[in-house]
Formats: sequence, C-alpha cells, structure tokens
Amino acid sequence: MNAPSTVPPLLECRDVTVRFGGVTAVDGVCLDVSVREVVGLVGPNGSGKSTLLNAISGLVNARGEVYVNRQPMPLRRPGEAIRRGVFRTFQTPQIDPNLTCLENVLVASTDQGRRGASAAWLRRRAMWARDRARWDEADTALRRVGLAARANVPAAGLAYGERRHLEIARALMARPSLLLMDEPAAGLSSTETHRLADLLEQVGENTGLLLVEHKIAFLERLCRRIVVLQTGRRIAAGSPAEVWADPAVAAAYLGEAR
Amino acid sequence: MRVRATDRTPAAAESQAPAASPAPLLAVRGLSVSYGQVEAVHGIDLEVGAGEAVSMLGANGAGKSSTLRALSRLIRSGGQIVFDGVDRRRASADGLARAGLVHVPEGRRLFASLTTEENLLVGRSARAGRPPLFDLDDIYDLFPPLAGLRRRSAWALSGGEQQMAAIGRALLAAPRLLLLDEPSLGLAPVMVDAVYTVLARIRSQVSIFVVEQNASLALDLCDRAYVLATGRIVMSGPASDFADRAELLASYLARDEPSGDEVEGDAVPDVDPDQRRAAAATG
Amino acid sequence: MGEFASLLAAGVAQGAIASLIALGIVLLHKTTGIVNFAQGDLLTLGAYLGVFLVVDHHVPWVPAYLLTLAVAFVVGMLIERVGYAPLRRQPIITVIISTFALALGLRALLVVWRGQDAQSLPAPVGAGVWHVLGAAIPYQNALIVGVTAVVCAVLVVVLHRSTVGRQVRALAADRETALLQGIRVSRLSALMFGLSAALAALGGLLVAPTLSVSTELGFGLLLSSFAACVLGGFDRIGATVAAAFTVSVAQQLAAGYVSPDYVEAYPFLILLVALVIRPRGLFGEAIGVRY
Amino acid sequence: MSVIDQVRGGAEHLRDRAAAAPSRPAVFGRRQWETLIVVAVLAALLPLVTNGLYLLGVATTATIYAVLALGFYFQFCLAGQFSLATSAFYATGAYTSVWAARHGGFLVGLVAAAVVAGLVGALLKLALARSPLIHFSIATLAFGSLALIVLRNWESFTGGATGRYGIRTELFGLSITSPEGFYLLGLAVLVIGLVLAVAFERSPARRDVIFARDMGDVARTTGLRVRRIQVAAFGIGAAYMGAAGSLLAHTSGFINTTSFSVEISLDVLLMVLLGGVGSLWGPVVGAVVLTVLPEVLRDMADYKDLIYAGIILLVVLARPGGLASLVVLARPAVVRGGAALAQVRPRRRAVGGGPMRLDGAPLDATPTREPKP
Repeated sequence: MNAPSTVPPLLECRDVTVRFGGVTAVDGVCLDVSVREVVGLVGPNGSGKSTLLNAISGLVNARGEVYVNRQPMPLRRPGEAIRRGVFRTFQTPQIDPNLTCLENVLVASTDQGRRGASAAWLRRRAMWARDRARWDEADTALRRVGLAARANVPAAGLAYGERRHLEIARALMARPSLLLMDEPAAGLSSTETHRLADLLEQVGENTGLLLVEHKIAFLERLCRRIVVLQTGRRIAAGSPAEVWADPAVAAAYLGEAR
Repeated sequence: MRVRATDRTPAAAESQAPAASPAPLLAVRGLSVSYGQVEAVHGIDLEVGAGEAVSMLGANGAGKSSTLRALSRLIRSGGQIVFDGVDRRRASADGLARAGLVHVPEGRRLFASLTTEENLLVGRSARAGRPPLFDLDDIYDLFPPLAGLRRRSAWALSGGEQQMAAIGRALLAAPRLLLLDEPSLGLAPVMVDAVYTVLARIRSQVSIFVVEQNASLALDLCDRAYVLATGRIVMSGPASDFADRAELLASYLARDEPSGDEVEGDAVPDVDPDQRRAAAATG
Repeated sequence: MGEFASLLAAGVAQGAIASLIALGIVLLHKTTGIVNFAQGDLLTLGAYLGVFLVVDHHVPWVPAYLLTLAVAFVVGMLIERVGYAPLRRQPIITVIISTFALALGLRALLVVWRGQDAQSLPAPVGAGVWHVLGAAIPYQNALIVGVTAVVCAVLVVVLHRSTVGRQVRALAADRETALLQGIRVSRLSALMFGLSAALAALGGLLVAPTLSVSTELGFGLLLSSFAACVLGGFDRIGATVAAAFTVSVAQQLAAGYVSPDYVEAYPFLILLVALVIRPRGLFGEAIGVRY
Repeated sequence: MSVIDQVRGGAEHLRDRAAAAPSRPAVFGRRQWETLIVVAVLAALLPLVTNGLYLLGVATTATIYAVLALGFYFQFCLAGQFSLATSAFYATGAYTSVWAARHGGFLVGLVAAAVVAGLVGALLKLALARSPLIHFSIATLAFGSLALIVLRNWESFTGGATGRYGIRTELFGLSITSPEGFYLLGLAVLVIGLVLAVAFERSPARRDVIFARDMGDVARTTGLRVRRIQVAAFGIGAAYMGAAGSLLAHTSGFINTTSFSVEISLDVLLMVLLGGVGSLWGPVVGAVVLTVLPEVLRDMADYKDLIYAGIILLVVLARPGGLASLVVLARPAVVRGGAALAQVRPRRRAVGGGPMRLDGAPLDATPTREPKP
C-alpha cells in the first residue's frame, strides 16, 4: 500500500455530527480514505461506527461536510453516495428474499440504460443485448464470491454466510471506487473469515475500503491504517501496532486501568 | 480453578460451582440461541446466586446481548432457564419480569414520549405485589441529576441521564435479579463511573448480572465473571483471576481465534455447520 | 353573522363525531400499529344497536347507550382475536386487509340483521333548537360536542395520570421494552381494540339522530376521520382532535361560502393538499431510520 | 407499441431457450408466453360454446375486471403501493374514451383513456412520493372519492348524473353491436394487457420494481431511482384501469357516475387478494371468479357480502399466496416455488466446471420437467 499523503484523497469527512434527541451518536468526526487505501474503523459498542457509515450513505440526518474525489456530497439523501461511486454493505445483509441471487446482484448494475417499461415494450432487442452483458458481469461477481451454483436459487433460501457473500457480490457488480463495509466478517466461521479476507485483499487492490469490524486479526491483514472511535468521537488513529499500544484504546474497550 | 480458552477441551468450559451456596437464584444449562443474525450462543451454562453480583464480559458479537435477550424471553432459545427454582422456558417476557427478573436493555430504551418520572413509574408494573425495595425518592437520591429532569421528555435526555433513568425504572420494580445489558454503552467515562458507583451502593439489596465490555469496572463490582467469545464461555472464575488485562484485551479483539469452530470447508465454499443449523432453525 | 355561526356550529358538531372515530383509530394505531378499516362499520353497528334497543325495545336511552358501548367493546375484543392475534407474524398490510374483510363481514351481518331500509334514532334530548348569535343549533349537536369534550377530557386524564394510561403510552412507544417492564401487552392490546370500537359506537349513537341510519353510514364518516388522522400524523391525540375539528369546520364553511355540491369533496381536498406539503401529516415528525 | 414486435419478442424467447445463454435470470425460464397463448385461445372459443346474451355479458364484465385487476397488480403486487383509487382511474378512462372516440373510433378512445388515466396516476404518486404507506393509501381513498365528485359535477365532460348513453363502438370502420363482438373486444384488450404484463415481467424492469418495493432506502443506496420506478409502475397500473373504463363505456353503451362507486376499488382489491398476489395470473383468476360468483349467488343476494368476507378471511389467514398458487395453469412464480424446487431438485455439481444451465443441470441434459411444488 502506498503512503496516503502522495495519493489523492477519495473520501474526506469534516466534522460529521449525528444527533438523536439528547444523544450525540457521532460528534464532529474527521476521517479520510485515499484512493485504493484500506482503512479500518473500530471502537467499542455504541461508539458510533455504524452511525457514521449511515451518515456518509445518507440514511440518517447528519451535519458536517463530506467530499468524494474532492467534490462535496450532499448529506441526508441515500442515492447521492452511489452516484459518486461509494457503495455500502450493512450489518445485517440486505437481501431481497423475493428475488433470486442473480437478480439481487443485477439490480446494482451501473448500466442504467434500457431497464424501464418502455424498453421492455418497445426496444426488447436492445434490452436483451444490454441485459446479457449485465448477466455476464453478475455471473463473474457470483463466481468470485463462490455463489455461481446458487444463481437461480431464491435468496430466501440462503444461509447467513451466503447472504453475506451475496451482498459482497452485489458490491462488486456496482464497481465502486469506495466500498463501506459494516462488520463484513460478523457471524462468519474462521474459515469463511479467512476466505473473505482473501477476497477483500483482491478487491482492495483497485477499490478503496472502509471496514467497520471487530475481528482485529482480519483487520490487521487488510488495513494499514485504523481509526478508533469512542462515544462518537475519534480518539486514536494510526497503524494497527500503534493503535493497540495506545492506552486510550485499551481504556476505551476495557475501561480505565485500575 | 480457571479453565483457559486455549485448552483443546470442548469449547463449553464446565463452570466450577462456587462454595456450596443455597440453590442459585438463576441457573442456566445448555442455553443456545440460533437465528440468522450475527450473534449465536452455543450451549452455555451459568449461575447467579442470591445476593451475588456476576459479570459476563466479551467483545462485540460474542453473543452477550443474545444471552440476555434469551434469559428475559424476548427471543426463543434452547436449553434450561431456572429462575427462583422454576423452569421459565414457557414464561412470557412480561411474566418473567413480573417474577422479578428485570432486564435493563442495551441502549437504555426509555419510552421517548414519556417524561423521566413517567418512565420511572412505568417500572412499577413489574413489582407485582412484591414489597417495594426503592421508592421514587430513593431513586432521586441515588441519581441526583434526575431530580431536575422529572418533567423532561426522555428523548431529550443525554446518554448518561437515560442510563440512570433506565436503572431507576428497573429498581422501582423491586427486582430479585437485575440484568444489565452494557450499562457503559456510549457513555462518557465520568458517567460510567457514576453509574457503577450506584450499582456498588445497591449491591447489598439486589442480585446483579451485568453484561459488559468495560471489564475493569465490572470486575470491581462483581464476585465472579464469565468471558464469552463467539457464543461460548471461554473463561470463568472469581473476579480476581482476571487481573491480566492484556490477555483479556486479546480475547476481546479475537486475536487468538478459538480453534473450537474450525471447519474444514471443501472446494465449494461450505457454510459453517452452526450457520446452516441457524438458517434451518429459522425456517 | 347568523349564517357563519350556524356553519361553525355544524362544523364543530361534525368535527366532534370525526374526532371520536379518529381517536379510536389513532389509539389503536399507536399501540398495535394497525389501521382498522372496520372502524366505520363499528360506528354503524353502534347506531343500529341504539335503534334496536331504544326504538324496538323501548329501553331508556342511558342504559341503552351504555349497553351499546359494552357490546361494541366486546366486538372490538373479538376483532382482535380473529383479525389481529392470528396474524401476528404477517406483514402489516395483511392485517390491514383482514380488517377490510371484517368490515365487509360486519356490514353484511348488519344488512342481514336490520335489512336495507334506512332507520332513525330519536334524539335523546329532543328535537329542540338553541338560538345563539343568530344560529339555530339543535340540542343534539350540543349533546354531541358535550359528550365528545367529556370523553376527550377523561381520555387525557386517564392516559396522563393513571397507571394503565402510562402503560398504554409505553406500549405505544416501544412494545418490546414495555414487555420488559412487566406490562401485560396482549391484554392491553385487546383492551385497545375494545376501546376504539366503543368510541366508534359512541360516535354512531350520537350522529344517528342527525342522519338516517344505513349500512353505509360508517364508511362515509370514516373517510373524514381518516383525513383527520393523517393530518394529525397518526401519532398525537391532541393533534388528531384538532385536525378533526379543523377539517370539519373548513368543510362546512367552504360548503356554505364556496359551493355546496362539493361539500363531501372538501375534506379530501384538504387532506391531499396537506400531504403534498407535509408528506407525514401536519404534525407528523420524520421517523428515524435504524440500520 | 407494435404488436408484431411483441410476437417477435415471444418467438425470440423460444429461440433463446435453446441457445446456451450463460446463467440467465430464472424468471425467464417460466413458460409465460405459452400459458398466455393457451389462455387466449381457450377464452376466444367461448362465443362458439354459447351465444346467450346473459352469459356473454358476464364474460365481458369478467374481461373488464381482469384488466382492472392487472392494473392493481402493477400498483400493489409489483410496486407495493396499496391504492384505493381504482374507481377514479376507471371512471377517468371511461369518460375520456367516450370523448375521444367521437373523433376516431374505439382505438383512439382506448389509447386516450389509458394515457390520461396513466398520467393522472403517475402525477398522484409523484405528488405523494414521500408519504409513508398508510398515509398514501388513505390519500388514494380520498382522491378516489374526490375524483368521482368532480366528475359528477363536470356536466360538460361527463353529462353529470344522466351520464353518457348511446355510445357507439367503431373499430376499423365496422360498428360492433353484438354480444360476441363486445366479448371479443374485451378479450382482445385483456390479451394485449397480458402481453404487456408478460413482457414487463420478462425484463430487467421487474427485478428493479420488486427490489425498490422490498428494500426502500437500501435500493437507493444501491443506485436504483426508486421514485421514478414507483411513479412509472403506479402510472402503468392506472393506465390499465383507464383502458378498462374505456371497455366498460364501449361494451355497455351507457355510463354515469353510479357505475364508478368506491365499492369497485374494494372489489378489485378483493379479486387480487383472492386470486393471489404472487403472479400476474392471480388477479385474472380472481377477477373471473369474483365476477362469476355473484351471478351464481344471485338468489342469496343478502348473503353475498357475507360469503365474500368469509372467503377473504379464509384466504388471508390460510393461504397468503391466494388462489392462483393452487391453479396448475398459473405456474407459481419461480420465486415462491423456487425455494421448494431448490430443495426438491438434487443439487447437481457442475461436471468438469463446464457451462451450466440455470437449474444446475449440465448443459447437454434435456430440460427435466420440474415437479409441481
């Protein structure tokens, strides 16, 4: 991984704040991810990690500024992030049980052309041509996560680990420049966690990753830089080794040393 | 005697029963929770004696909250739950609360549209005839900041104030056993200290089972502790055994992956057997 | 001046009926998340029970009204058993559609029981009229507003002062945590179905003397009550009652001063325009999204 | 919208199934075009079987309600928008068609009815785009009632209470007056509606509208333009209802506001629930059943509603999928059946990693008959 300073910034968060009534879940957080950099985001329960992801992807009311490729991104609108190449996965994999695995991936296709009713009725030939290209792309994405055999199985029948992989296949289909992942390894067995790390290592070569995760061995393998949050505030950042040595981080997790 | 995680013995460490005390207030045998969500609990055993304070420590996703939600019957679970000598697997959540097993949920969850005092008064619904342990004034003594916030709507309270009100609400139910789910969650350190000071004061009147990430305060408060990792108890014993913070932090951050659930997947990516059972269980 | 006063009085009386129904709908929605499309037909049931007891069996009107409310309460509890409890795991829309089926069934039962021809319920306070500020206000309208005011006052006191009232509001705020406080949630839900049915039946008893009682009576009034609920944001009781009066008074004034043949249209127009401006209702707040 | 294109589209599919497409969305595997052709041919034979004025009249009404129910299928089953404004779009279509048909015969009337009703539907959904489900449903109830009152008072356009009568139906120069003619006209419009519905199902548009319905904000973070998709689907549904209105006007020859009461919105809702929300055949089956049933129950008029309510409650409680999932002809959508199929069909590993057909069978194997779940 190259030193972040020489690489152009991909995501820049300035003083992002999220408040629910009297509780400040995210309190003026600043965070940067450079092009093709993999950053870890850690912190004890309730430290605001997921809420920060929700703020960046426009799912909760947030204040502050967020820039993608130096362009300002309006907050509070869910569609803005993906339009700028920022895709996100969720703590609980968001899979549509009424669609098959292939369809769950196809919906994320960046090719918006010939998908509406008018194409379905008036220009079917062009529609098929475009859609076949999407099928190939989706098929490769499914193969990369090892779900090619389940292409036509309705997503309702998937086990938990498979749902997690299907969401990642959808992320690959969206060809994002930055991928926000909310506890991707949660609930996976150690075998699957290793396999997921291998996959994300490949993805990380040409896509920026911001990983919220608790499995530190998993993070250490992927991230050069880790940011630590506690009660909505950023309390530490640096290489994994520096972060674990920092007493403030230990205190954040274990409470003040007695 | 403390059983270490790295032993090759089967994952569920047998818990050493404390000195021969009367029948435990709460005895859990083979508790297992399986659903499509992140935390699964794989057959844990634990006990809380009358008048005892016990803590369960563990990293995120270790299954702490699922354990408490299973104990308070919010979610279905396998295994045996004996409280006050009666098997409670058939009990409803509100029935168990009225029996005295009062659960202070993760994230406090006050009733947003009710005022602070109204939230406290609702706690009395679970008292169900038991003599009161604390009355309203006792709560305001224990938590002075709340006295000035009686009329304020709960959604407008800060995280710390909400936590105090949530504990006060549970105390008004005269609990026989107080279950606390991560009281330090999202609280500034000064607020966490205030909450634990109060818990120390009421220790003599209420048995406590606190699920926590903040190990040092929990260990100061409790006689015994369990450590949970990926749904299994990996360490248990008197609080004094957990002085070694580095090792505890290591188990928190899942540095040394417990080998218990190693699954040799074949070429086609197979799914962890627990997950498949989990998915099957949920239908 | 007289005309304004009489329009205002008519609007207030109609607003009272709309608020009784709307209160039942909002209370039920807050505690169970269900919108009961059978609410209108419960109103019709109340009216018919009134006719059955007072006209057919010459029961004095106070015991007749109390008996009607009791029967409606039981019917409400039955609806909870048939239309809500068995569908606990189903999506909300299935439960709402089951209340549709119950509404249709109730209306059919009424047709079978009372036949198609319109009936009427004599006004308990006689057909006299008050002359206030040049407006002729029938005693019945005054009774409607009076009873509604008393019912609202009792509801507010019970909800804010009594233990069971606090438990109802707790259940409305967070069902799972209400369980953890030992609140008997299933019994309370059944009570709320009963209460909302009784409120609708009371509305029926009060409005019956002013209109002819037909099987379609409830459904017509239901629409303006829904308008009030939506404008009130389906959330707060005070906002819903205020919206009910606002919509009804505006309707009467518009009918008087703009044009009478659109009289039924005004509540709907007000509702649509309000929703375009405030998608969640005039007083509805944005609901936080949790992921 | 050229019909030839549709037929070619149909043939194209038959050819496609043989070509070894890489893994292709499963929904395309179902034999929807074949089912449609079978249904259309069988229905067209009805006039040969009977020429009773009464029976053909009921059959014509069934086709009208089937088109209405298909419109509701687009709005509720596909886009998840629970609307009670069906009667308003139905009426708008009818009156628009009568007005337009004077200038160019039935076809012009039909298209005008569909376009105007569709635009009204799309605008309504666009205006209320940010309202939650319950608020929107009640708003459509209000819109339905409002539209009927406006139409009743719009004397010049609708003829007010007396309505429009003596409506002639000219198609390609010849005037249709016989009951067989009206029935075949209704059937033709229904078949066109079905062709468009099947074409919509066999396109990326179906998965987008279902994902938008089920996933809301998650769909927006995935890049779908949820508002545009739902406005379009709601508008298409309203267009179907407008076309049904046009059919009503031209096959009954007389309309006034009493023919468009709010009850129609309820009836169509019940038809779709009874027939089944899972596939486009559900609404059609429900429409036929609930049009024929009251005729059968003619002498028990009082109990009609009671029986309806009983059936609906039974269906909602026992079979959320509705009747359609029972009918053999209406193959269950791969989605619901698929789960059962996945378990039933032995899991076949790709031999030697060669290209695989969608159902996991190696390419060369002849497509096995999938067992009915």
